Amino acid sequence: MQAVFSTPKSMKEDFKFTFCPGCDHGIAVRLVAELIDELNLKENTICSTCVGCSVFLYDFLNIDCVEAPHGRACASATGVKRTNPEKFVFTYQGDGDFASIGFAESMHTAIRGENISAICINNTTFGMTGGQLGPTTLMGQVTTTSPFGRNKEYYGYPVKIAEQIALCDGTAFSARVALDTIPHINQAKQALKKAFEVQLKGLGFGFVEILSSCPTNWHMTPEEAHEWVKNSMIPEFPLGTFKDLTEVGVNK
Amino acid sequence: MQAVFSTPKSMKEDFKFTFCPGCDHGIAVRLVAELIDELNLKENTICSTCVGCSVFLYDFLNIDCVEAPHGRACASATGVKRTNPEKFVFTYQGDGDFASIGFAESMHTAIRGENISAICINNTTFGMTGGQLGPTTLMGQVTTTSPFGRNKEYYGYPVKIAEQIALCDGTAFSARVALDTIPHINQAKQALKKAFEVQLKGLGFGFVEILSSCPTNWHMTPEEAHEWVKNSMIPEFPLGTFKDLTEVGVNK
Amino acid sequence: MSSEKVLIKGNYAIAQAAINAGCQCYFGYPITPQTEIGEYLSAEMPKLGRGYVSAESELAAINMVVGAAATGAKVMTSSSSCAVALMQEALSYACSDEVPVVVVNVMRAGPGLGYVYPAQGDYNQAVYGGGNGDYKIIVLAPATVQECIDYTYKAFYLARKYRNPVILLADGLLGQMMEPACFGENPYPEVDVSSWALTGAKGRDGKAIYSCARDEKAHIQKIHDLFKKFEIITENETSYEEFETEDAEIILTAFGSMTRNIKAAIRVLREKGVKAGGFRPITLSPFPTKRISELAADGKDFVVVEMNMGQMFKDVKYAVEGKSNVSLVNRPCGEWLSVEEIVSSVEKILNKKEGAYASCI
Amino acid sequence: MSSEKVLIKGNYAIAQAAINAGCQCYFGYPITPQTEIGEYLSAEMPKLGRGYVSAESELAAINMVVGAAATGAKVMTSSSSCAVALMQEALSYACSDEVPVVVVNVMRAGPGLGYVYPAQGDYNQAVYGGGNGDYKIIVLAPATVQECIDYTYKAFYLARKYRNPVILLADGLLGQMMEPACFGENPYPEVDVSSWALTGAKGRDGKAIYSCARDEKAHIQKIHDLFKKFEIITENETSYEEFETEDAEIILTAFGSMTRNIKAAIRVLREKGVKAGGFRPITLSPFPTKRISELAADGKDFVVVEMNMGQMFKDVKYAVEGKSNVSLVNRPCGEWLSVEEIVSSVEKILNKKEGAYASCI
Amino acid sequence: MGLIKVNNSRCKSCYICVNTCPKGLIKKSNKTNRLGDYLVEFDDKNNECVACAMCAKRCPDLAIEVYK
Amino acid sequence: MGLIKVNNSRCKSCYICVNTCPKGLIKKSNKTNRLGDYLVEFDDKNNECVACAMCAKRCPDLAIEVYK
Amino acid sequence: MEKNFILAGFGGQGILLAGTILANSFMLGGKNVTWYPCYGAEMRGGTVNCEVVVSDTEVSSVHKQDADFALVLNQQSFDKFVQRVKAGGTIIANATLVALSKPRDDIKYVFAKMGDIANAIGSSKVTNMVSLGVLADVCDIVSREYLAKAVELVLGEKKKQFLPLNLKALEAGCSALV
Amino acid sequence: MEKNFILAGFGGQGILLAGTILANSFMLGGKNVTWYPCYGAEMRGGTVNCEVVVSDTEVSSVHKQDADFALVLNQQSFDKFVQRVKAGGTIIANATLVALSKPRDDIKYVFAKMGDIANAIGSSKVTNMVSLGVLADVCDIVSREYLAKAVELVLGEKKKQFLPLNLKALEAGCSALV
Ligand SMILES: Cc1ncc(C[n+]2csc(CCOP(=O)(O)OP(=O)(O)O)c2C)c(N)n1
Ligand SMILES: Cc1ncc(C[n+]2csc(CCOP(=O)(O)OP(=O)(O)O)c2C)c(N)n1
Ligand code: SF4
Ligand code: SF4
Ligand code: SF4
Ligand code: SF4
Repeated sequence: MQAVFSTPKSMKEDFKFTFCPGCDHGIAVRLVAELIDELNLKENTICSTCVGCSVFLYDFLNIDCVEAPHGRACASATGVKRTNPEKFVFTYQGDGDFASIGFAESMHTAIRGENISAICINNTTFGMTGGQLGPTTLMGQVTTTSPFGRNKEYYGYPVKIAEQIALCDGTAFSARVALDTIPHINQAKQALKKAFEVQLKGLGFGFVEILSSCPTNWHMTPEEAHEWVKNSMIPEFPLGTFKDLTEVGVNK
Repeated sequence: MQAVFSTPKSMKEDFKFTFCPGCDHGIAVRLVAELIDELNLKENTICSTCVGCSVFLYDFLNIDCVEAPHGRACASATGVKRTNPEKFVFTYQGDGDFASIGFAESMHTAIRGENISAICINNTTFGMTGGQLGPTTLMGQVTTTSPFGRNKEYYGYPVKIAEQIALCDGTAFSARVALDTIPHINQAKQALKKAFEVQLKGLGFGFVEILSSCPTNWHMTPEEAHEWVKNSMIPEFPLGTFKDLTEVGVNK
Repeated sequence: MSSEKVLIKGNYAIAQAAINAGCQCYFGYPITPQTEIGEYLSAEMPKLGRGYVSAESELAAINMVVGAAATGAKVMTSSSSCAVALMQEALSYACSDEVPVVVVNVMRAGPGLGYVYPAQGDYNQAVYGGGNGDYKIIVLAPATVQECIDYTYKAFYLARKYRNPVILLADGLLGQMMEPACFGENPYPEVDVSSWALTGAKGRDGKAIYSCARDEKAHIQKIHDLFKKFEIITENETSYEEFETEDAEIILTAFGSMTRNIKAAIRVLREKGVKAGGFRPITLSPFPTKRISELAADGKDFVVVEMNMGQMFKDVKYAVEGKSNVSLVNRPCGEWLSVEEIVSSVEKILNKKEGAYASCI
Repeated sequence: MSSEKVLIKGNYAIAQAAINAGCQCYFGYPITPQTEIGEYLSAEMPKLGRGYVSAESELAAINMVVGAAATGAKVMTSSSSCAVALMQEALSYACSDEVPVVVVNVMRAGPGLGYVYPAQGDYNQAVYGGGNGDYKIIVLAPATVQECIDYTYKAFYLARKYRNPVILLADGLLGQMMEPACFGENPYPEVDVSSWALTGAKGRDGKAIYSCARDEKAHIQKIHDLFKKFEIITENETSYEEFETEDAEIILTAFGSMTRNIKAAIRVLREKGVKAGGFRPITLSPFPTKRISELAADGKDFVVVEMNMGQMFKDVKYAVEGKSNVSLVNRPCGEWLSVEEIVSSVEKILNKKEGAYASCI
Repeated sequence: MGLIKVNNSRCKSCYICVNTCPKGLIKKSNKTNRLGDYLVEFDDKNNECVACAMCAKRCPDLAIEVYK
Repeated sequence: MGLIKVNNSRCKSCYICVNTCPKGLIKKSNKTNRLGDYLVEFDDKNNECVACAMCAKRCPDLAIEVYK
Repeated sequence: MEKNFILAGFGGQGILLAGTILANSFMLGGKNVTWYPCYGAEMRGGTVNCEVVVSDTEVSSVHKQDADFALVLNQQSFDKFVQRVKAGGTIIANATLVALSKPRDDIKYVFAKMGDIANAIGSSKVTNMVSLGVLADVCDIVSREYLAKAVELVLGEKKKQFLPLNLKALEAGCSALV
Repeated sequence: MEKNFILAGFGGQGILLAGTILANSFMLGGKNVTWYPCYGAEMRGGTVNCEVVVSDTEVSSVHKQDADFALVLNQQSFDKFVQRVKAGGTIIANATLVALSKPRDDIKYVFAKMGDIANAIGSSKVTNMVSLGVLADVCDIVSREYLAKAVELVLGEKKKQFLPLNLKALEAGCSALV
């Protein structure tokens, strides 16, 4: 018999995810590992990791990684890429990391058209610190710091990350995907592939926002969490590609 | 005879602009002062000032001001407004301040729909430090840190501030105006008025990006500088209102 | 309820004390081990019609706090270690602006990310700053949950009384533990801020709060004035606790929640016939240099016990000026030094009389 | 050209020396009085096919530098005072990451904005950090434009040799002045970084650079290792300059470009019959504590001359341990203390023999 | 025709696979993992598994290998 | 019918007003300001000024007052 | 007098709550007491434990290297904390999930089928309350009365409906060893 | 020997350049020298000045409270720096823009119509070069030859076409007082 599905080669042999049971982070990491395998990037990759539930990414992926302080992964990756233009460089960040504390760094990396790929896991909350309100928390959503639900008076509105990034002239690719169903997982992989390819082609910043579940902090079973992604998140954060210059290249 | 044009009352009596000859900052400050007069805000206003050529704003306007560190005026203003919701609170910033070092603070103030008004003077450069490349420097533009002109390889692209701010759900008004001609100056004042009014009505974040000349660092006469605003800046940074919820209010 | 004892976590104690002290608005960003402060306040402040802001970062939070404080509002932020590092620029501004800012640092480990290992590694960060130029912050270090309450009240008061930032330097142990404590009433009077607070230029000219005088001479004067103010603070507010120092030959010194461990160690040492005493700075800044110097002049040796690489040790040694021996018993982070470890280290030091050198466990 | 003298600004000297040292990429954000470093490099680096990045902030710049340094690249950033405060978190990470980061701080005044008044107020900021936890940075303080060149070379070398961040602490005077200087050749050998640098996991497993060991014990060990490394640095690299200390009764001490003023003051004092000598720490961290202690043990008094409120003064006094008198002659910022002011202050001190107290001019 | 192997040291008992398998071939077992949660087991007596790998694609912990 | 007054202590000699006045009534004078630049003067012998205030609206230094 | 208690189990067994109630009972008895939680080196999953220290004077350290009493509700906790009981100390284990074994000679062992007792009362969720009852029975300084008051205090108005069940469980624990 | 020179004028008069050339001339003469610019308290407009200190040993301070020589090209600079010349020092003023006055008795005054001379040569832009010539004439330690070499060095290849005019201006300055 032949394996039709097995662990990507670029995962560490003895990796043990520190994610909670049923957390979509694991799927996102797998997709990244599969693409590193498929595009044959393992020996040529440097990743800037973040602080959040995926802080130990370097224990999962068998690639070189440098840890950035919370929010600074895009800045760190810029440093890596500018001194190693031939390397494949990417970040893997939470939405708090990417779009709250690190929003200036993230946006400016896109504005500069930095030739890197960035992945942002949008789970509407700060997972690692125990489920506080984050930049993507939905209106009305209860978190440990919005115990009466997100309201505009106290907290304002969720940020549309993929759209904001698409608006930057240095962005070559920006999309929003989800992991709640197998078709969505397949689409997510395609989007990640494009975000990787624009870098490999030297076209500019490649970005994917991944709608992702956090069963622990949403206080849901994994299946309920996927339902919630479908019914609550996707309507607010529409899936799709907001910019794709794969063919034409960055516009100037 | 009757005065048909005189110094706004909310200017300090003995103010002396520290701006260079012919610099549009002076016009922008005057429009702000006129509106403070017209809307009768002088006694109820607190401004968060910035670090840049307008750092001494508190010496020009006869209102209460708190100086924010470079880039943090929107954060400072948030602090002021949240503890003084009945006050009229605004920021007056350079584009370096607002959109480079302070971009996270600026964007998140918009995202939170903070009930303040923010003004950003876009002169395509860091004026105060002597004309370096900034977030809005045009492609090809020569500055002291882009001596061969802005190119995408080293510097990436200019940022579209008013559009990015308009995309934030907490923004009630976002416009881009210029000061190169009298009609544009009049439009600028109208836009500023709207940005102030959305605050007074409690509708959310009001924002105006003002295309402004920097004859000193552009190495131009004031008239040449205005020509350059017209011929080089406006085509890249189109004038207009990108969001106006004056009537309907913020969308949620 | 206020005079009753309740079993409460240090973090919640700080949060509720801030409310009792009249905190009008909290600005913060989550970080373990102090996230509960923000969580508590996000639930309680709206009920009181007060403010709570989920800032996008600590950098934003501290600048919000400075802006709000400039209007005379009672406000605070709280954070931990690596994230407090992001506040250094604004804290330098705030000192120069003379605005009453309250910052709570519930320390975790360092350097870098530091996870949540307990530690006391931010002594230098709090006491020596890290912002630019010459400025001084008032630093209060509570040792018990009760003191978390007491010094939160005090932090708000001192900040306003002296128009100077105050850091409440707690640690993860203190933030996470529960202990019976009593809120009582905030014992401090209101401070009149009307002379300087920004309120809108009603019936007067506009005024401004800024960090830097526009003329060199005036700026120099400003710095001298700030330092003179801090001399007054040093005079009036330097605070420490002494136990059994009178006949002591060796004085155990600690700050924060390590204080309880040295107290117990002193009891054990006394039982063993060692004339041990204790000295515990409550204000780390202003530091009780003078009192330590006096004790040293009496020939008493010091053992500094802390969860870092000897940060307060240096200030004790500075104060002692060679008049007696100063030793260090420390661990950089993790498991708090136990009473037994402290006792046996002190015994080793007594046997060797080595003095003035670190004996890192 | 390299062995010829040229009249050059301190800022340009630093920039060109960085190029000569092999700096592969510069990351920075403008701030007076050091903007010329970035301006110079923006013109020169592209010609050499090297990198120049206009970072969006100093916070971004330092994190770019840390990322790049993790790949073994020679990189630097430069900034000034209030903006260096924004780098504290990343510097704490960089120390723990053990990556070779070079940061140039051309000081202006503080606290807060500080405009561009010349000052030396960032001694504490550089030496005591302000990031979290226990870590130590190597700090080099040049006194002349020639030394700007020499110590830029050295900064790149030491950073890589010890995998430790290095701060070149210059001041606005030094950055803005021109003086004849000679670039020579970068005298330091290349350091092999291949054992740790991230280069892509080619033919090996992936490796990671991060700040915090995942297990408490390992993290404690890591901190001890870092401090052991710094002991070796202290042993090998502590550097200072002494002039006429042998027979001196009073030793003027200064760092950075104040050194030239004390040198001249010593000449004047000697002419007046005062046995004055000079001591000038070149490495502010590691600080030449041992040598100062020796000199103090010889009964020599110290006068610390600096443009701040007595920041290095405290470290000198710490080193002296009460063995002799330590006085302070200072101004917090602005006009550099003149030779005449220094001479007359020293004379006053000699007359009063007051010792150990600040005599702020 | 198909076959899956569950890696018990990776499985975190989220049961997504149980709900995903279109043929219902994955079930809670009565073995527990180190947290005391019940592991899953592949139960395909009738050789219904077509190796569609849907279970594996949705398993967040890379605990399932699929063979054909 | 119109009249302007130039505040010499505010004027920075940018000459925008000179170029703006549709009737050409503002000219460089030969008085200098404290930087040694030539100030402007209002020269309206034929009472052409209609107080359109265009000069004032474009003056970046609030140096012009307009009367009617 | 200073005694410390480690309470341990897996997430969901209500360990932190049990510790809180124990600490409150000491406070109600007029003692000095501290409660300190540990989440272990791993952030997610794994065992949870907390430490309660009671003292006549101010508590000396809130987190000690060894314990006078260990109350363990699952096997992993037993394996870990049996090593950290002081010589002469006591480990009290939930025999429903912990296998009967005595790896050391210098400590006392108490095994009680707390889970079974809880199930019998109505819910395995109150295993923690049963365990506190057992502790009160075994340990002189833990008072049944103050424990009961502490349960009431901690549950408060909001969770008043759970009070009877919890008190019943506590009671059952107190007499489990008879 | 240590002497310092303040050069001052308004922006655009080429003060910093003149100072640079003076400093280079000292360097070429084998002296220790420093050059330090001051932009005054105000950031924009106003006077510009720089200070050149020449010394046999290392320069003691690059920015001193008083000066041995002040070279001032406009009235404001005269008014300001006449006060900062050491007793016994010399102020050299551009009489084209500076009114002849001698507010102090303890210093020497040199007035020369440098602007007029420069205009006569072809451009008021070389007033600064004329002034350096005057300085060389007045001050022993400033060497005409090294100044000329310094002009060449500073203008470099790129601005070689301006060399003749500048040298001519320098020359004219040297003989202006005759
Ligand atoms: C400067 C700083 N601030 C705050 C923290 C605490 N912290 C760690 S992770 C995190 C947020 C994590 O949320 P997100 O980035 O959305 O990632 P997730 O955990 O949800 O995957 C925070 C606030 C920190 N480590 N450093
Ligand atoms: C943290 C910090 N970084 C850098 C600076 C230096 N700085 C002062 S103003 C400025 C930029 C000014 O440009 P902009 O905001 O566009 O305003 P403008 O001067 O053009 O009006 C900079 C970089 C500073 N003061 N503080
Ligand atoms: S906290 Fe949420 S995002 Fe983090 S690992 Fe758990 S489920 Fe995933
Ligand atoms: S530098 Fe530019 S923006 Fe600044 S005052 Fe001068 S002209 Fe205006
Ligand atoms: S989906 Fe994976 S982790 Fe979840 S129960 Fe199935 S095998 Fe286990
Ligand atoms: S526009 Fe104003 S500043 Fe400019 S020349 Fe005219 S009056 Fe003077």
